[in-house]
Amino acid sequence: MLTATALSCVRGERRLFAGLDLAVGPGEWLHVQGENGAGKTSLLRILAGLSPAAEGEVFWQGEPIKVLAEGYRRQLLFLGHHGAVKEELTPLENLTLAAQLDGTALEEMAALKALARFGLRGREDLNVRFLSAGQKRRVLLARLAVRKATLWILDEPFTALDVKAVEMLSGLIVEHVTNGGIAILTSHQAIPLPNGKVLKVGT
Amino acid sequence: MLTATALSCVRGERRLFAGLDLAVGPGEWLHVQGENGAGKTSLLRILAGLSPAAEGEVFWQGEPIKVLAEGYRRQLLFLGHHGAVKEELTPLENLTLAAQLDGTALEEMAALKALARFGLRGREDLNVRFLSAGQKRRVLLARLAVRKATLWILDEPFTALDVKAVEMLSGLIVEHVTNGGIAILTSHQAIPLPNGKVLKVGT
Amino acid sequence: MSNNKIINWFKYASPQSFYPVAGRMIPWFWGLAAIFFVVGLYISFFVAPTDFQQGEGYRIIFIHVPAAWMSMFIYLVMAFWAGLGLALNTRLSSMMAQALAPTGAIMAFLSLWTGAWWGKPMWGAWWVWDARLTSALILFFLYIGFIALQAAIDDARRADKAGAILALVGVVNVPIIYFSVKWWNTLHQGASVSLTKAPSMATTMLWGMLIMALAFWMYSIAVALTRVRAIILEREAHTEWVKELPEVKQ
Amino acid sequence: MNAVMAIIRRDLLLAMRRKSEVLTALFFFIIVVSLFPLGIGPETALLRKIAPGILWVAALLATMLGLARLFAPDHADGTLEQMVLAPAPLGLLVTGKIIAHWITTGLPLVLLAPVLGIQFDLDTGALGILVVALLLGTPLLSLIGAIGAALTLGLRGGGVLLSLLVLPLYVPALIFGAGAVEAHISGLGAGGHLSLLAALLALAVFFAPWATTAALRIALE
Amino acid sequence: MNAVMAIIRRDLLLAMRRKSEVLTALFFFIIVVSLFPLGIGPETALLRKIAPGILWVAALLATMLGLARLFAPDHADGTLEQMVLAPAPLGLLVTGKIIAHWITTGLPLVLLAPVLGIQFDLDTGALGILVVALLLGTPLLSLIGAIGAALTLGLRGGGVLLSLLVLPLYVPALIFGAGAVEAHISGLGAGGHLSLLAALLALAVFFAPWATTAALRIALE
Amino acid sequence: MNWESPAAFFAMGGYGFYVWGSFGVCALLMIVEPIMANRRRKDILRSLRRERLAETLDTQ
Ligand code: HEM
Ligand SMILES: Nc1ncnc2c1ncn2[C@@H]1O[C@H](COP(=O)(O)OP(=O)(O)OP(=O)(O)O)[C@@H](O)[C@H]1O
Ligand SMILES: Nc1ncnc2c1ncn2[C@@H]1O[C@H](COP(=O)(O)OP(=O)(O)OP(=O)(O)O)[C@@H](O)[C@H]1O
Ligand SMILES: [Mg+2]
Ligand SMILES: [Mg+2]
Repeated sequence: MLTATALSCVRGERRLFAGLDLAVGPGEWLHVQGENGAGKTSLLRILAGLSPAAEGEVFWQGEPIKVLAEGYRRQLLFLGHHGAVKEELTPLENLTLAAQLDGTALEEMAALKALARFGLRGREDLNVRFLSAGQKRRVLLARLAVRKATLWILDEPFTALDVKAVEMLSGLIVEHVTNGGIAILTSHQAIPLPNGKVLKVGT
Repeated sequence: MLTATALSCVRGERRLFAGLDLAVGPGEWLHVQGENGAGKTSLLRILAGLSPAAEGEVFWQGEPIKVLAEGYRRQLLFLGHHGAVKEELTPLENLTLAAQLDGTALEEMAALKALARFGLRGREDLNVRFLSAGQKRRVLLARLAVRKATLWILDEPFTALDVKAVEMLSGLIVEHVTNGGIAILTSHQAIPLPNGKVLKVGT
Repeated sequence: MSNNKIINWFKYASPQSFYPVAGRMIPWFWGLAAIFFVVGLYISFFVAPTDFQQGEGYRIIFIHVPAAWMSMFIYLVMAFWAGLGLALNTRLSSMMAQALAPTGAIMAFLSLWTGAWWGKPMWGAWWVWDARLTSALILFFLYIGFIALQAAIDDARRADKAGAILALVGVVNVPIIYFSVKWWNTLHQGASVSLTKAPSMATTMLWGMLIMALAFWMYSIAVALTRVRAIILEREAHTEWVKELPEVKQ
Repeated sequence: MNAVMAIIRRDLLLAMRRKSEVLTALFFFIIVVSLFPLGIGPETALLRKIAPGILWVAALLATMLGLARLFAPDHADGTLEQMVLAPAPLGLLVTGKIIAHWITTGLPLVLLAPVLGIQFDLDTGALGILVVALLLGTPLLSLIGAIGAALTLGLRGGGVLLSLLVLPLYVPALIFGAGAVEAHISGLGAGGHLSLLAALLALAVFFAPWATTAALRIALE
Repeated sequence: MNAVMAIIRRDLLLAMRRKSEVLTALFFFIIVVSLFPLGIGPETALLRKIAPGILWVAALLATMLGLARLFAPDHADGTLEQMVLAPAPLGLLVTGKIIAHWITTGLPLVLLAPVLGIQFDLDTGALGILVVALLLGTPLLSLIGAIGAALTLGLRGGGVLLSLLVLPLYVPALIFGAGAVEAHISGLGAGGHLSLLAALLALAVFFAPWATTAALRIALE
Repeated sequence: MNWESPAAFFAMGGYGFYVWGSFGVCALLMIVEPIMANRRRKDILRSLRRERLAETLDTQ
């Protein structure tokens, strides 16, 4: 259960949003909507604990995330605009290293399966720098299939993906949510996901 | 009139496409489609003369673009994955400098108008680094409203844009094409543009 | 007739036909190298008399000078092949340049190493900042730069072209560097031994050096050909003719 | 501890993949050292006198050159964000990165320094002191440098700003490091200098990872 | 010609915006120069002797430090692609960038060098020669450096590789530059050195932009 | 013939350390380099063969 009360965010002299409340529980997903520059990315970063809110507080299972710290981070998977994908490494290495950073060991077989699921069969050993825009995003998303986390925070996960990949990702999210996970995401595209809560950011 | 005959493209040991022909004339626009990694970006870069084709040749008004060189580049506007937008400069400065590079002078009024048209009113003097993902793309696209070029080659111009911006951009493209321009673009999203030719890349 | 020759030339300029040709040439060059080494070493150690000034220590000259000559010569050849590859877009010549670089670097290193091991007993110092020594050192850096640049580029074609530009810039610069260093040095030079004033060499020594130089030369060709064969295979791994090679099919 | 090892292994893998990176820091060191005789002239006595200073300044510059890339690539591609969000404490991960940095840039310098020392005609004893001093000093440089790298992360013109911040902090390492060798050459013992260097290192080991972590958090906000 | 001016103006604007960049190249120069007395010790006679060499090596390193950022930012954000596609010939645009680089890094060094020279107790005549030599030499450094920057564009570990490629090519500039000052100090005329430096500059002006352009095209393919 | 005994040959008139130091390294490099070059070819050939094998497996 992720809740936030009276969040506000200020950038420069601009107040992006104020008095924003939200609550997302297990089995729910939240679609954060808003125009370009409304403050969606800023909100997600606050929710992930990456940047502080001007006012308000974020709670996980009723405790402020600042207090939980590591306890919160263990439950969280955040994927931002940037890939966290190393261009010099292969998709396989990227996935394995990301898992090590999360403190979990990832078997090669599992990693290969996750990559194959995202249509990267045959590209496992090619440096990421050679991949197309969409393939780079797919490497990043393969982490979703591999990492066990309750709360997914995804900033524009559908960018650069082709139709097939969009479907696959939606499937993954639905699966996650029906298994009691929580997902918070932004997207300007229409997304083929049922029963989402919607949160509008900005005026 | 842009034509290409028997283009093929090889990356690593992989043949992305071969024997690809195309012809787009004034008043037409071409939607290049294909899966992630099919070779759309590679094709557009070949058409723009940025990278050489493994085989085949690209012609503008019947002449090879290699021969035309500057004559071709004057007619061309290419916008790729990367913004060519400087984070340290403001949107206004970015637009003005881009115009200077194109060898045309741009009046401040015209630049401001173009930016306003793309919803950047009030952000003209804010460094681009502070803008949101979508706003950065808008700065880039404002060049479309400013630069006079017959041939537009746009790689994923709709990424990161919200609904309003997508409409506006489509409107701009329609206007360009009906005025006898040519547009070639890629997009994984459905785009609200009428009567496009479609080119499928990849198998 | 002359037309035929051009066709032949182009035929061998393709990696596919050069690969087996190189394979057949390699043993010959090894054979020549072996012969010259045996004769050269025999002269170096058993025929050439003891130097009345330097004692037996001077025998280092029989590898030092050939290594130094080869390091300079190989750079020229390498730049030539690289430039040809850039101008005519012939893949084989770029591969040849790439294959020569490590050998050239090793020769440069050997000239530095043997020079240092000669300098210690003769001058009492492993190293002095003499013009010739310094420019040999810079030549070594140029080789390393070339190799590092090509290693840093994944795309073989881009690596070839970038390497070619560097090699050509280097060729223009090598004489400039050489003369600048020489001038820098002679303006200040104090007491260190001057090589050019060494007593005129006995003819046996000259012969020994020349034959050893031939041996080094043959050796360089043999190694470079071996390496170019490996490079051809790496670059053409996906082509049909490589898949059809007997070595691969077996 | 596992996380530290994972980070070190990862950074070493990346360094190997970028092959050139390790070798070229080394070659930078060699080349800078060789430039001085070219600028100053070939007199052996003069060169021997300034050798410790030159070797240390070059080591310092070579370390500093790689610093800009200590966190920047991880910052640019979002890996640093993921490190902040990882379960393991950021301080540990940062320590791992610093250790990897030292292994790829500091250690090679230590190993190569004697060869360059020979070119300046230093005797065996002086070479030994030089190696010991560098062995104590280069980790210090990496540790201090990491603070600077974190502070300038993502700033415009960061690379140059970084050197501006870090070089003054390097001064004590330089003075004691070069001083140790000079003291040995001029017949005074190098012990005092070396133990001061060791004390600085101990201080930095405790202090620098903490400061770096704090700076990184600020850079990411 | 218009295009060249536009590029120069643009790069200067960017440099001003990143303020720190200009200043820090300068500060790097100052700091490196000041490190040597710390590493070598305070003997005036010794320092005066090595001053020209140290000033030149420091100028060379300061120039080199900024080189990595000559084309890299434009490459990363796609501006370079746009430059290739611009109507004006790429060679002209590249020349503009090199000129802007010199104005932001070389020129400040030239202006500051006499001040630092005074610290090393050089006399007025020597200072004059130093300035003239730097005035001829720093554009040469920018020109040669541009080739290296273009060759290493977008490569892994490019920054360090760049120095490996460029430093050996800088040797003649260093020798004649530092040599001019030394020749003056030791009573020989500096004329020969300076005219060689000028000849090298002339050569580079014709040759370097061409090689740089070729390298850039290759990097972008 | 310059040498009275093998020992004299190896001593090189007192310069043995230096003479053999340079000849030794020279010989070492000239043995290692061809081996490395050959190994490079062997490696690529091995991977080519493996690939071929995989292909035949795929088609079966
Ligand atoms: C690290 C130290 C040294 C290096 C890098 C070095 C480098 C070179 C180079 C590049 C050459 C070929 C130059 C040419 O043919 O124009 C050469 C030739 C030669 N070197 Fe050295 N050298 C070193 C030390 C020595 C020492 C210590 C001696 C003898 C005391 C020596 C004696 C010679 C002689 C006699 C030649 C042949 C000269 C000639 O053919 O004109 N070198 N060395
Ligand atoms: N220093 C500043 N001064 C004024 N406004 C600022 C400043 N920094 C950021 N902003 C504004 O804050 C907003 C940041 O928005 P954010 O990145 O969260 O948007 P977003 O909803 O994710 O948009 P997008 O859909 O384009 O990704 C932008 O509107 C930007 O213009
Ligand atoms: N060295 C290489 N070896 C093998 N494959 C390569 C190499 N370099 C690039 N590729 C492949 O070439 C393709 C490049 O595709 P390109 O970027 O043109 O795709 P795209 O159609 O634009 O895709 P997207 O929709 O994701 O943007 C990718 O499939 C990539 O994996
Ligand atoms: Mg956003
Ligand atoms: Mg694409």
